[in-house]
Amino acid sequence: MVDLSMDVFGVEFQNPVMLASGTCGYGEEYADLIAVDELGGIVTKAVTPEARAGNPPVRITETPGGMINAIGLANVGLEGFKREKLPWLRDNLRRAHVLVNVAGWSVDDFVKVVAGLDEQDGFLGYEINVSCPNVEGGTMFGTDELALAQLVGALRAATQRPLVIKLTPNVADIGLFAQICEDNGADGLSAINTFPGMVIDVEARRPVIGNVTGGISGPAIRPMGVYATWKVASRVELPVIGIGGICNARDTLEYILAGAALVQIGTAMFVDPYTAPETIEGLREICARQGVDKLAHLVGALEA
Amino acid sequence: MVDLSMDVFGVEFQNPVMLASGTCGYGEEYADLIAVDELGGIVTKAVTPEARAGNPPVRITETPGGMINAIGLANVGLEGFKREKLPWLRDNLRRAHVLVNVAGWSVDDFVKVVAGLDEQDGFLGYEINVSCPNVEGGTMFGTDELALAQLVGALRAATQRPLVIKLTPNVADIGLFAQICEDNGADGLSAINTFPGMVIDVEARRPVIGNVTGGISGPAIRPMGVYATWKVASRVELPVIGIGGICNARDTLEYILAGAALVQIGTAMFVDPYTAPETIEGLREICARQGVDKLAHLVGALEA
Amino acid sequence: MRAQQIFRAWSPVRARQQVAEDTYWLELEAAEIAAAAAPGQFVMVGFGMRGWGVPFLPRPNSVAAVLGERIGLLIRVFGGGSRRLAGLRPEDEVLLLGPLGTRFQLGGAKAVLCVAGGVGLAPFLLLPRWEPLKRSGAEVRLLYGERGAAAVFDPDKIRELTGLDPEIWTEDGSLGRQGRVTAGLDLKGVDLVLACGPPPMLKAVRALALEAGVPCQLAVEEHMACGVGTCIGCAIETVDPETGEAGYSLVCSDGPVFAAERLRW
Amino acid sequence: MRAQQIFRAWSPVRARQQVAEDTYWLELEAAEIAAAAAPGQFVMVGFGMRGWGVPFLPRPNSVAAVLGERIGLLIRVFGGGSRRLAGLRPEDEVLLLGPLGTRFQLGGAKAVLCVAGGVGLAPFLLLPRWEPLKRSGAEVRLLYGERGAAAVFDPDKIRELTGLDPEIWTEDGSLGRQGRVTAGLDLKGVDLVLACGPPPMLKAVRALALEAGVPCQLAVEEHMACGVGTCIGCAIETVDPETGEAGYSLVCSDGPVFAAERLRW
Ligand SMILES: Cc1cc2nc3c(=O)[nH]c(=O)nc-3n(C[C@H](O)[C@H](O)[C@H](O)COP(=O)(O)OP(=O)(O)OC[C@H]3O[C@@H](n4cnc5c(N)ncnc54)[C@H](O)[C@@H]3O)c2cc1C
Ligand SMILES: Cc1cc2nc3c(=O)[nH]c(=O)nc-3n(C[C@H](O)[C@H](O)[C@H](O)COP(=O)(O)OP(=O)(O)OC[C@H]3O[C@@H](n4cnc5c(N)ncnc54)[C@H](O)[C@@H]3O)c2cc1C
Ligand SMILES: Cc1cc2nc3c(=O)[nH]c(=O)nc-3n(C[C@H](O)[C@H](O)[C@H](O)COP(=O)(O)O)c2cc1C
Ligand SMILES: Cc1cc2nc3c(=O)[nH]c(=O)nc-3n(C[C@H](O)[C@H](O)[C@H](O)COP(=O)(O)O)c2cc1C
Ligand code: FES
Ligand code: FES
Repeated sequence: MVDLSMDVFGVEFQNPVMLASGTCGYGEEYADLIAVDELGGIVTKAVTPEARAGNPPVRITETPGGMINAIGLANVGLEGFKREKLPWLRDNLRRAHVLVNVAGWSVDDFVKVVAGLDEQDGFLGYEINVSCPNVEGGTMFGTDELALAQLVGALRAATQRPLVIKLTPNVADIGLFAQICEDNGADGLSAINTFPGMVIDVEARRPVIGNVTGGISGPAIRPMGVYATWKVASRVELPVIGIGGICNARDTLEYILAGAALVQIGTAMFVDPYTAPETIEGLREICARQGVDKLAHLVGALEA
Repeated sequence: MVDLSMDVFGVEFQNPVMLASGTCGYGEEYADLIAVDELGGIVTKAVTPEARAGNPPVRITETPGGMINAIGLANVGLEGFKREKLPWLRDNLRRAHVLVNVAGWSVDDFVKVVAGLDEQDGFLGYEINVSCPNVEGGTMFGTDELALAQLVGALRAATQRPLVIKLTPNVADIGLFAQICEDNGADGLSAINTFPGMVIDVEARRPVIGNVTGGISGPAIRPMGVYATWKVASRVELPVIGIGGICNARDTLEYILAGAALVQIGTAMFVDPYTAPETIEGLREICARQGVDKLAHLVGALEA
Repeated sequence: MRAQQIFRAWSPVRARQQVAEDTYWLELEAAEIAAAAAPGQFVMVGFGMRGWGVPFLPRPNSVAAVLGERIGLLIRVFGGGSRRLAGLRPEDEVLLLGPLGTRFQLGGAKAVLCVAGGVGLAPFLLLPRWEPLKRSGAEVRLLYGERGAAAVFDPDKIRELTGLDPEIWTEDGSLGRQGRVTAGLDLKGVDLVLACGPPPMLKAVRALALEAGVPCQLAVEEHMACGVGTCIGCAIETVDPETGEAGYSLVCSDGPVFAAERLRW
Repeated sequence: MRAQQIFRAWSPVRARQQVAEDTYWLELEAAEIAAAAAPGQFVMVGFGMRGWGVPFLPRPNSVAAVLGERIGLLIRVFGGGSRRLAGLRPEDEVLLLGPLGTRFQLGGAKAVLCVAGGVGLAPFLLLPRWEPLKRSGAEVRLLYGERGAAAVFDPDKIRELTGLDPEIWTEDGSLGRQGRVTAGLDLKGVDLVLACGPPPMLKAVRALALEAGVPCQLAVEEHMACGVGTCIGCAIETVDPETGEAGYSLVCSDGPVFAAERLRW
């Protein structure tokens, strides 16, 4: 029997496979399609202090080997989340761990959400979205060394729960930003968020996306995500959650070998909602075939 | 009859379609497959002061919707280029324009190549590769504001020929780097070079690429390239050469609408060497269908 | 939990046939979806992780028929995704997710006018499976517009599938009556209008129905990724008919069938 | 300009057949390539810009037969690219570029030993098209190794295609002699060794031939993108036999056939 569990943030994840923020709603939306509680965990859609309607359509379209999205952080807001979403998570996820993805436009915004949730049950910790390229100013924390340091420091002061910072790949040296997070008290790093991109309708001569630009995700960005994970894991001691284009167990192993202790699947869930459970099954099979009895032994085991 | 010509760098390009550096050798390699002189132009493989053998294998592998390469700037060097490659370009390309791609690890390296070529015939100008992510230190100029400014200034002093700086997407704000190039005397900008990436062989637990990391190109990066082109063209007055994942006339129009006056096709030439001539043909057809008599009118014509 | 269960299944192609210019009829074996689908609902049709390429994401397509354990799709080629679907052959498999979305609501209507533009015909081909209609015995008329004769799905086949005699309109007059299908919109005696087709057509139908005060439901389209409400990608502007408040609804789960007055058009 | 013209053509699949475990025989109509290809040479097989996905880049494959205006390919499934090629059906088309690369050189050899490992058999199936061999009347022996019987390409078919009686070795002894094909390497009387197969096999053959002082040529593999020398991607370490200087050569244009002593192994 292969042991897929990972000890991260002081708890045990039954396996490393999580669902990425913005691609699984608040968990409930997939509950009648897959056994969500069998996953390593899920990350909620971003929660902002107030509810947000999001961007005008078109919000998504396909790109080569992936997609572009500009949802505009549409979400139910802090109070809506507490009232409508958290109870389901608390009542239904016993083994899968929940990270609440938090977004905002000022240190205050982030602190407000974290402080407003910290006493609640039903989730493990936070994933801080400092890199959403869709909403003006939202990209700032993730590409500004000073702002990032202040944000992480302020959030550290606001919670004892696991605090994971989700890095943007849109910087020259992602290791540096990982270091800043570590130095300021973060507990872990997620890498990566989407790349800024743009698709043009050449007949209409307009951007396809209502918001003009959006974020690119999917297999197209997998080699960039593996690279970022490797860079971050080589630079800091914190656990890394690898994200970007993961479609199956093989892809997951790329991230794990590069140094990720956990991974998140996003876009591939749209291609097939069974991607996550089949990835877990596939990890079992590959480990068995390779004679690996504990998957955790492969974290960072790349020979480079 | 649709007019595809573009007036750029004080000369007329018969059409906007060039072949990207590193993907067409020195032109001659494609000469018995396509009519190279019918293209807008070509950009040579990088030329460095000395000949270089390049990186150990494996140098390339496929990625989702693209490929990764770590050639390591293998090239014949300045003297080899003058002796073995330039004569063919001079004798065979009458209408297609040639940019010599220049790479190096110090301002001196770049200046040496430019100074060593400037008196020669057979090419129009230079494309400066400040962004090759494959060779240690090579990425520096393209992500370091001060170093880039110095480099561009030094090159401007060394030549009167068109001086095009090829930007790396691996920065938080590509517009800023475009601005630096403009301020220091560049004549144009190419956007974009490859994204750093990594592919792991999960059976061998080793990187597939001999150099560990490499650059990602192909359709996978097209939305990022269109975005970068739009950012750069919105920021500076200089002509922009759009690059990244172009496979056909439709893709070319995306870049032109985003602000590119010329484009380069790279990876798609490996998929089909007829890509470039068919793209030119396709531009004629789309323009005819859309009632566009001069393609140049579409440069930057995006309604956003 | 959703009102209706969603099935996910690899589904073999059983038949494929060109039925009009750029238009194909596909039959897929999908017993569970076939048993549950109702008019207005759709499936996401994709290729999973096997041999993806173009399309990468699955594509929404209306369930156009239930034939025993098969569902039928009416596919018109627009871009790369529909081209690949149109080119499928027996032996091939697709990944299906469905049935998805809302259905037409008959209410107490006795005289229903269906207005189809182009492959917006698809959901109406499923009318024989509409339980409330069967029970009510309401009267149904079907208007069907296309650009020209070459694009028209065989009227005999429509009769065979639906038992309805379609009233055909073509813009160039090459078959049926000449003009846009909305020109033929006589709402006298009609107490429910259902429409599916390109947005300009839907807007015209909507305006006429609202003006005449006839209840109207529209099946609309928007770009989709998940099809099940998780990505929040398929938003369309709507108003709350009670509060008048503007906002967004999701075409995949709040729609694709919307009451005309809910759409902010 | 190259010594030999390269053709680029969309090429219809004419036949496809499973010939062994994970191994398929494809016949493609490609008159110009068929007319020009010689043993050792290869084609890039891809899908152009139509319906790309996996594979995105074309894949190198040895020309394994010339049958009138068709070429034959022997394809073993390793990953996504070869899986798609193996799944092609008549009606499908692929984009071919070829013939590419160097060929085996007979020189004045009179007794040629061919050593094939796995689908490294492919170039030897083309031996009947080797003009110098026909003219010289040299004697040819073919050794062919596989892991087990299930993977072996039908010896009768080899006889039919080449007129040669292959000496078969399987690692598990399930067909022919048991062991690695290199165990059967008797170089007595041989004045030229040609080999194609996995690197460990090629290295073993190379070492034996160099030791015995018998001229030896190896057909090697490397990841490719362009196939024609523009991307500099398919580098392999070589030494200049005259100067002893180490460097890189390109498998697609300096190879795939290299003299054993040129490889830095
Ligand atoms: C609920 C619903 C039911 C539908 N039923 C049918 C049907 O029965 N028959 C049929 O032929 N078509 C139907 N469509 C439209 C069909 O989904 C699109 O034609 C198809 O997505 C276009 O994909 P493509 O790759 O061919 O085009 P491309 O233009 O290449 O697609 C590019 C991107 O745009 C999206 N897109 C483009 N046009 C549309 C559109 N009209 N609606 C949604 N997304 C679009 C694609 O999904 C893709 O992400 C339906 C759409 C919806 C939302
Ligand atoms: C000159 C030459 C002739 C060949 N002739 C044949 C033949 O006749 N029959 C046959 O079955 N195979 C042949 N091969 C090997 C064949 O090209 C590979 O099996 C194929 O590229 C693997 O692709 P994939 O997508 O199935 O595997 P994947 O492992 O998924 O491929 C991933 C990437 O690695 C590259 N790659 C993986 N293995 C190889 C390899 N061994 N050689 C080159 N690139 C590789 C692929 O091209 C691709 O870029 C030949 C290779 C070369 C270089
Ligand atoms: C539709 C969509 C919505 C997303 N919303 C969020 C979000 O709210 N917060 C966030 O941090 N990341 C968000 N992301 C980014 C993903 O969590 C993930 O980082 C990215 O998609 C890369 O992973 P993938 O390639 O597996 O999709 C979103 C991605 C998509 C496709
Ligand atoms: C094999 C290969 C070699 C390359 N070599 C160079 C180079 O020498 N100099 C350079 O500036 N860019 C080089 N590039 C980058 C391309 O010129 C181009 O910017 C990039 O590939 C994106 O375009 P594409 O997606 O059309 O390939 C190389 C790209 C590839 C794939
Ligand atoms: S398609 Fe994802 S929410 Fe509707
Ligand atoms: S494959 Fe491009 S140089 Fe050989």
